[in-house]
Amino acid sequence: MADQERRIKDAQMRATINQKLVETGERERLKEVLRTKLIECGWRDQLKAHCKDVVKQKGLEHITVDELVAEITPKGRALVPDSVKKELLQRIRHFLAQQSNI
Amino acid sequence: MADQERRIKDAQMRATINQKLVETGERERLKEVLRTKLIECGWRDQLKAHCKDVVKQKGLEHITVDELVAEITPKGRALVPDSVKKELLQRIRHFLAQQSNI
Amino acid sequence: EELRHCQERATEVVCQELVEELLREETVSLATAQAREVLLQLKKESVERCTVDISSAVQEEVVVECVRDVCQEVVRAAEDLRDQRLAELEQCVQLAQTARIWR
Repeated sequence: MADQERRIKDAQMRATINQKLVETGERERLKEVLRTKLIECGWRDQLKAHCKDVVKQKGLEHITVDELVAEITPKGRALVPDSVKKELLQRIRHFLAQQSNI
Repeated sequence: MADQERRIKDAQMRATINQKLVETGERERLKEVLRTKLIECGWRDQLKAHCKDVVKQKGLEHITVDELVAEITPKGRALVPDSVKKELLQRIRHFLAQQSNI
Repeated sequence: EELRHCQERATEVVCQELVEELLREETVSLATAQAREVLLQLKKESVERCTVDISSAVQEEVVVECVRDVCQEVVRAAEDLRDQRLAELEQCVQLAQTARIWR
Protein backbone atom coordinates (compact mmCIF):
# COMPACT_ATOMS: atom_id res chain seq x y z
CA MET A 1 0.00 0.00 0.00
CA ALA A 2 2.74 2.42 1.02
CA ASP A 3 4.62 1.39 -2.08
CA GLN A 4 1.63 2.05 -4.30
CA GLU A 5 1.07 5.42 -2.66
CA ARG A 6 4.69 6.29 -3.24
CA ARG A 7 4.39 5.32 -6.89
CA ILE A 8 1.34 7.53 -7.32
CA LYS A 9 3.09 10.47 -5.67
CA ASP A 10 6.18 9.89 -7.79
CA ALA A 11 4.05 9.86 -10.94
CA GLN A 12 2.53 13.19 -9.95
CA MET A 13 5.93 14.63 -9.20
CA ARG A 14 7.31 13.34 -12.50
CA ALA A 15 4.44 14.97 -14.37
CA THR A 16 5.07 18.27 -12.57
CA ILE A 17 8.78 18.22 -13.34
CA ASN A 18 8.20 17.23 -16.95
CA GLN A 19 5.68 20.01 -17.39
CA LYS A 20 8.16 22.50 -15.98
CA LEU A 21 10.90 21.23 -18.29
CA VAL A 22 8.68 21.46 -21.36
CA GLU A 23 7.11 24.82 -20.47
CA THR A 24 10.46 26.49 -19.95
CA GLY A 25 11.99 24.92 -23.08
CA GLU A 26 14.58 23.26 -20.87
CA ARG A 27 13.72 19.78 -22.13
CA GLU A 28 14.63 20.70 -25.70
CA ARG A 29 17.79 22.47 -24.51
CA LEU A 30 18.81 19.37 -22.57
CA LYS A 31 18.25 17.19 -25.62
CA GLU A 32 20.32 19.55 -27.75
CA VAL A 33 23.15 19.56 -25.19
CA LEU A 34 23.06 15.77 -25.05
CA ARG A 35 23.14 15.49 -28.86
CA THR A 36 26.20 17.76 -28.95
CA LYS A 37 27.91 15.83 -26.17
CA LEU A 38 27.33 12.55 -28.02
CA ILE A 39 28.99 13.97 -31.11
CA GLU A 40 31.89 15.48 -29.15
CA CYS A 41 32.67 12.27 -27.26
CA GLY A 42 32.80 10.22 -30.47
CA TRP A 43 29.62 8.25 -29.74
CA ARG A 44 28.11 9.15 -33.12
CA ASP A 45 31.23 8.11 -35.06
CA GLN A 46 31.50 4.82 -33.18
CA LEU A 47 27.87 4.08 -33.86
CA LYS A 48 28.21 5.00 -37.53
CA ALA A 49 31.14 2.63 -37.92
CA HIS A 50 29.18 -0.15 -36.27
CA CYS A 51 26.21 0.63 -38.50
CA LYS A 52 28.37 0.39 -41.61
CA ASP A 53 29.71 -2.98 -40.45
CA VAL A 54 26.19 -4.31 -40.01
CA VAL A 55 25.13 -3.07 -43.46
CA LYS A 56 28.25 -4.64 -44.98
CA GLN A 57 27.64 -7.92 -43.16
CA LYS A 58 23.93 -8.22 -43.93
CA GLY A 59 23.98 -6.61 -47.35
CA LEU A 60 22.06 -3.48 -48.21
CA GLU A 61 19.36 -5.48 -49.99
CA HIS A 62 18.68 -7.56 -46.91
CA ILE A 63 18.07 -4.92 -44.28
CA THR A 64 15.64 -2.02 -43.83
CA VAL A 65 16.29 1.17 -41.87
CA ASP A 66 13.87 0.00 -39.15
CA GLU A 67 15.66 -3.32 -38.80
CA LEU A 68 18.99 -1.52 -38.65
CA VAL A 69 17.66 0.83 -35.97
CA ALA A 70 16.44 -2.17 -33.93
CA GLU A 71 19.82 -3.83 -34.28
CA ILE A 72 21.92 -0.77 -33.47
CA THR A 73 19.90 0.79 -30.62
CA PRO A 74 21.12 -1.49 -27.79
CA LYS A 75 24.69 -0.71 -28.78
CA GLY A 76 23.79 3.00 -28.93
CA ARG A 77 22.45 2.84 -25.38
CA ALA A 78 25.47 0.96 -24.08
CA LEU A 79 27.93 3.34 -25.69
CA VAL A 80 26.67 6.48 -23.94
CA PRO A 81 29.52 7.40 -21.57
CA ASP A 82 28.76 7.54 -17.84
CA SER A 83 30.17 11.05 -17.70
CA VAL A 84 27.58 12.22 -20.22
CA LYS A 85 24.78 10.54 -18.27
CA LYS A 86 26.01 12.13 -15.05
CA GLU A 87 26.19 15.56 -16.63
CA LEU A 88 22.63 15.28 -17.88
CA LEU A 89 21.44 14.26 -14.42
CA GLN A 90 23.35 17.14 -12.89
CA ARG A 91 21.82 19.63 -15.31
CA ILE A 92 18.31 18.48 -14.44
CA ARG A 93 19.09 18.69 -10.70
CA HIS A 94 20.50 22.17 -11.19
CA PHE A 95 17.41 23.24 -13.14
CA LEU A 96 15.09 21.90 -10.42
CA ALA A 97 17.07 23.60 -7.68
CA GLN A 98 16.40 26.90 -9.40
CA GLN A 99 12.64 26.31 -9.53
CA SER A 100 10.85 27.73 -6.54
CA ASN A 101 7.64 25.75 -6.83
CA ILE A 102 8.89 22.18 -7.06
CA MET B 1 -17.80 16.33 54.06
CA ALA B 2 -14.46 17.53 55.42
CA ASP B 3 -12.79 15.94 52.45
CA GLN B 4 -15.02 17.76 50.01
CA GLU B 5 -14.46 21.03 51.85
CA ARG B 6 -10.73 20.45 51.61
CA ARG B 7 -10.98 19.83 47.87
CA ILE B 8 -12.92 23.05 47.40
CA LYS B 9 -10.35 24.98 49.40
CA ASP B 10 -7.53 23.39 47.43
CA ALA B 11 -9.20 24.36 44.17
CA GLN B 12 -9.65 27.94 45.37
CA MET B 13 -6.05 28.09 46.45
CA ARG B 14 -4.92 26.70 43.10
CA ALA B 15 -6.97 29.32 41.29
CA THR B 16 -5.51 32.08 43.46
CA ILE B 17 -1.95 30.91 42.90
CA ASN B 18 -2.50 30.56 39.17
CA GLN B 19 -4.05 33.99 38.96
CA LYS B 20 -1.10 35.50 40.79
CA LEU B 21 1.37 33.68 38.57
CA VAL B 22 -0.39 34.84 35.42
CA GLU B 23 -0.96 38.42 36.58
CA THR B 24 2.66 38.95 37.51
CA GLY B 25 3.97 37.25 34.36
CA GLU B 26 5.70 34.72 36.58
CA ARG B 27 3.94 31.80 34.94
CA GLU B 28 5.48 32.60 31.54
CA ARG B 29 8.87 33.21 33.15
CA LEU B 30 8.69 29.84 34.93
CA LYS B 31 7.77 28.09 31.69
CA GLU B 32 10.67 29.75 29.96
CA VAL B 33 13.03 28.64 32.75
CA LEU B 34 11.64 25.11 32.53
CA ARG B 35 12.04 25.08 28.74
CA THR B 36 15.66 26.18 29.06
CA LYS B 37 16.34 23.58 31.75
CA LEU B 38 14.88 20.83 29.57
CA ILE B 39 17.09 21.86 26.68
CA GLU B 40 20.16 22.09 28.93
CA CYS B 41 19.64 18.66 30.48
CA GLY B 42 19.30 17.03 27.06
CA TRP B 43 15.61 16.24 27.41
CA ARG B 44 14.71 17.88 24.11
CA ASP B 45 17.45 16.06 22.19
CA GLN B 46 16.48 12.73 23.73
CA LEU B 47 12.85 13.25 22.84
CA LYS B 48 13.79 14.36 19.32
CA ALA B 49 15.78 11.18 18.85
CA HIS B 50 12.85 9.14 20.14
CA CYS B 51 10.56 11.01 17.76
CA LYS B 52 12.83 10.09 14.84
CA ASP B 53 12.85 6.44 15.94
CA VAL B 54 9.06 6.37 16.04
CA VAL B 55 8.82 7.85 12.56
CA LYS B 56 11.36 5.34 11.30
CA GLN B 57 9.50 2.47 12.94
CA LYS B 58 6.03 3.43 11.77
CA GLY B 59 7.11 4.30 8.25
CA LEU B 60 7.67 7.74 6.90
CA GLU B 61 4.39 7.92 5.01
CA HIS B 62 2.03 6.74 7.71
CA ILE B 63 2.13 8.97 10.70
CA THR B 64 0.31 12.16 11.56
CA VAL B 65 1.45 14.86 13.94
CA ASP B 66 -1.30 13.91 16.42
CA GLU B 67 -0.25 10.27 16.42
CA LEU B 68 3.33 11.28 16.88
CA VAL B 69 2.44 13.53 19.81
CA ALA B 70 0.45 10.70 21.43
CA GLU B 71 3.33 8.32 20.89
CA ILE B 72 6.09 10.49 22.34
CA THR B 73 4.25 12.15 25.23
CA PRO B 74 4.66 9.31 27.78
CA LYS B 75 8.36 9.15 27.06
CA GLY B 76 8.59 12.94 27.30
CA ARG B 77 6.89 12.83 30.68
CA ALA B 78 9.15 10.09 31.96
CA LEU B 79 12.26 11.84 30.75
CA VAL B 80 11.72 15.06 32.72
CA PRO B 81 14.38 14.86 35.47
CA ASP B 82 13.15 15.00 39.07
CA SER B 83 15.72 17.68 39.80
CA VAL B 84 14.11 19.96 37.22
CA LYS B 85 10.64 19.38 38.69
CA LYS B 86 11.98 20.03 42.19
CA GLU B 87 13.64 23.24 41.09
CA LEU B 88 10.41 24.43 39.51
CA LEU B 89 8.49 23.65 42.69
CA GLN B 90 11.08 25.52 44.68
CA ARG B 91 10.75 28.54 42.43
CA ILE B 92 6.98 28.57 42.81
CA ARG B 93 7.31 28.28 46.60
CA HIS B 94 9.81 31.11 46.58
CA PHE B 95 7.51 33.25 44.47
CA LEU B 96 4.57 32.58 46.78
CA ALA B 97 6.64 33.38 49.85
CA GLN B 98 7.27 36.81 48.39
CA GLN B 99 3.59 37.48 47.87
CA SER B 100 1.95 39.20 50.80
CA ASN B 101 -1.67 38.40 50.05
CA ILE B 102 -1.64 34.64 49.62
CA GLU C 1 -1.09 25.17 59.61
CA GLU C 2 -4.07 23.97 57.58
CA LEU C 3 -3.63 26.91 55.19
CA ARG C 4 0.05 26.07 54.76
CA HIS C 5 -0.80 22.49 53.86
CA CYS C 6 -3.45 23.65 51.46
CA GLN C 7 -1.00 26.03 49.79
CA GLU C 8 1.62 23.29 49.55
CA ARG C 9 -0.81 20.86 47.89
CA ALA C 10 -2.00 23.55 45.50
CA THR C 11 1.58 24.54 44.67
CA GLU C 12 2.43 20.96 43.78
CA VAL C 13 -0.58 20.69 41.50
CA VAL C 14 0.20 24.03 39.86
CA CYS C 15 3.78 22.88 39.34
CA GLN C 16 2.59 19.59 37.81
CA GLU C 17 0.17 21.45 35.54
CA LEU C 18 2.92 23.76 34.42
CA VAL C 19 5.18 20.82 33.58
CA GLU C 20 2.31 19.12 31.69
CA GLU C 21 1.51 22.27 29.76
CA LEU C 22 5.09 22.75 28.70
CA LEU C 23 5.39 19.08 27.89
CA ARG C 24 2.37 19.33 25.61
CA GLU C 25 3.73 22.42 23.87
CA GLU C 26 7.16 20.93 23.41
CA THR C 27 5.94 17.55 22.14
CA VAL C 28 3.64 19.24 19.62
CA SER C 29 6.48 21.49 18.50
CA LEU C 30 8.88 18.54 18.20
CA ALA C 31 6.36 16.34 16.39
CA THR C 32 5.41 19.13 13.99
CA ALA C 33 9.04 19.88 13.20
CA GLN C 34 9.75 16.19 12.75
CA ALA C 35 6.74 15.69 10.48
CA ARG C 36 7.78 18.69 8.40
CA GLU C 37 11.31 17.31 8.17
CA VAL C 38 9.97 13.92 7.13
CA LEU C 39 7.74 15.44 4.47
CA LEU C 40 10.64 17.46 3.12
CA GLN C 41 12.83 14.38 3.08
CA LEU C 42 10.15 12.36 1.29
CA LYS C 43 9.73 15.09 -1.28
CA LYS C 44 13.48 15.31 -1.77
CA GLU C 45 13.70 11.57 -2.31
CA SER C 46 10.76 11.66 -4.73
CA VAL C 47 12.33 14.51 -6.72
CA GLU C 48 15.59 12.57 -6.92
CA ARG C 49 13.86 9.40 -8.16
CA CYS C 50 11.92 11.41 -10.73
CA THR C 51 15.06 13.24 -11.83
CA VAL C 52 16.76 9.92 -12.51
CA ASP C 53 13.70 8.68 -14.44
CA ILE C 54 13.41 11.85 -16.50
CA SER C 55 17.10 11.89 -17.22
CA SER C 56 16.86 8.30 -18.51
CA ALA C 57 13.82 9.21 -20.59
CA VAL C 58 15.54 12.22 -22.18
CA GLN C 59 18.62 10.13 -22.84
CA GLU C 60 16.56 7.34 -24.40
CA GLU C 61 14.72 9.81 -26.61
CA VAL C 62 17.95 11.36 -27.87
CA VAL C 63 19.65 8.00 -28.37
CA VAL C 64 16.71 6.65 -30.39
CA GLU C 65 16.56 9.81 -32.52
CA CYS C 66 20.30 9.85 -33.13
CA VAL C 67 20.46 6.12 -33.89
CA ARG C 68 17.73 6.58 -36.51
CA ASP C 69 19.61 9.55 -37.97
CA VAL C 70 22.84 7.55 -38.18
CA CYS C 71 21.10 4.53 -39.71
CA GLN C 72 19.34 6.63 -42.31
CA GLU C 73 22.58 8.39 -43.12
CA VAL C 74 24.50 5.13 -43.51
CA VAL C 75 21.77 3.47 -45.59
CA ARG C 76 21.45 6.57 -47.80
CA ALA C 77 25.22 6.65 -48.34
CA ALA C 78 25.27 2.92 -49.14
CA GLU C 79 22.37 3.37 -51.55
CA ASP C 80 24.10 6.31 -53.23
CA LEU C 81 27.26 4.26 -53.61
CA ARG C 82 25.31 1.33 -55.01
CA ASP C 83 23.45 3.61 -57.46
CA GLN C 84 26.71 5.22 -58.49
CA ARG C 85 28.30 1.81 -59.14
CA LEU C 86 25.25 0.65 -61.06
CA ALA C 87 25.40 3.79 -63.19
CA GLU C 88 29.10 3.20 -63.86
CA LEU C 89 28.39 -0.43 -64.70
CA GLU C 90 25.60 0.60 -67.03
CA GLN C 91 27.94 3.03 -68.73
CA CYS C 92 30.53 0.30 -69.16
CA VAL C 93 27.96 -2.05 -70.66
CA GLN C 94 26.78 0.68 -73.04
CA LEU C 95 30.36 1.43 -74.05
CA ALA C 96 31.00 -2.26 -74.67
CA GLN C 97 27.85 -2.53 -76.81
CA THR C 98 28.77 0.57 -78.80
CA ALA C 99 32.27 -0.78 -79.35
CA ARG C 100 30.87 -4.10 -80.62
CA ILE C 101 28.59 -2.27 -83.10
CA TRP C 102 31.45 -0.16 -84.44
CA ARG C 103 33.59 -3.21 -84.84
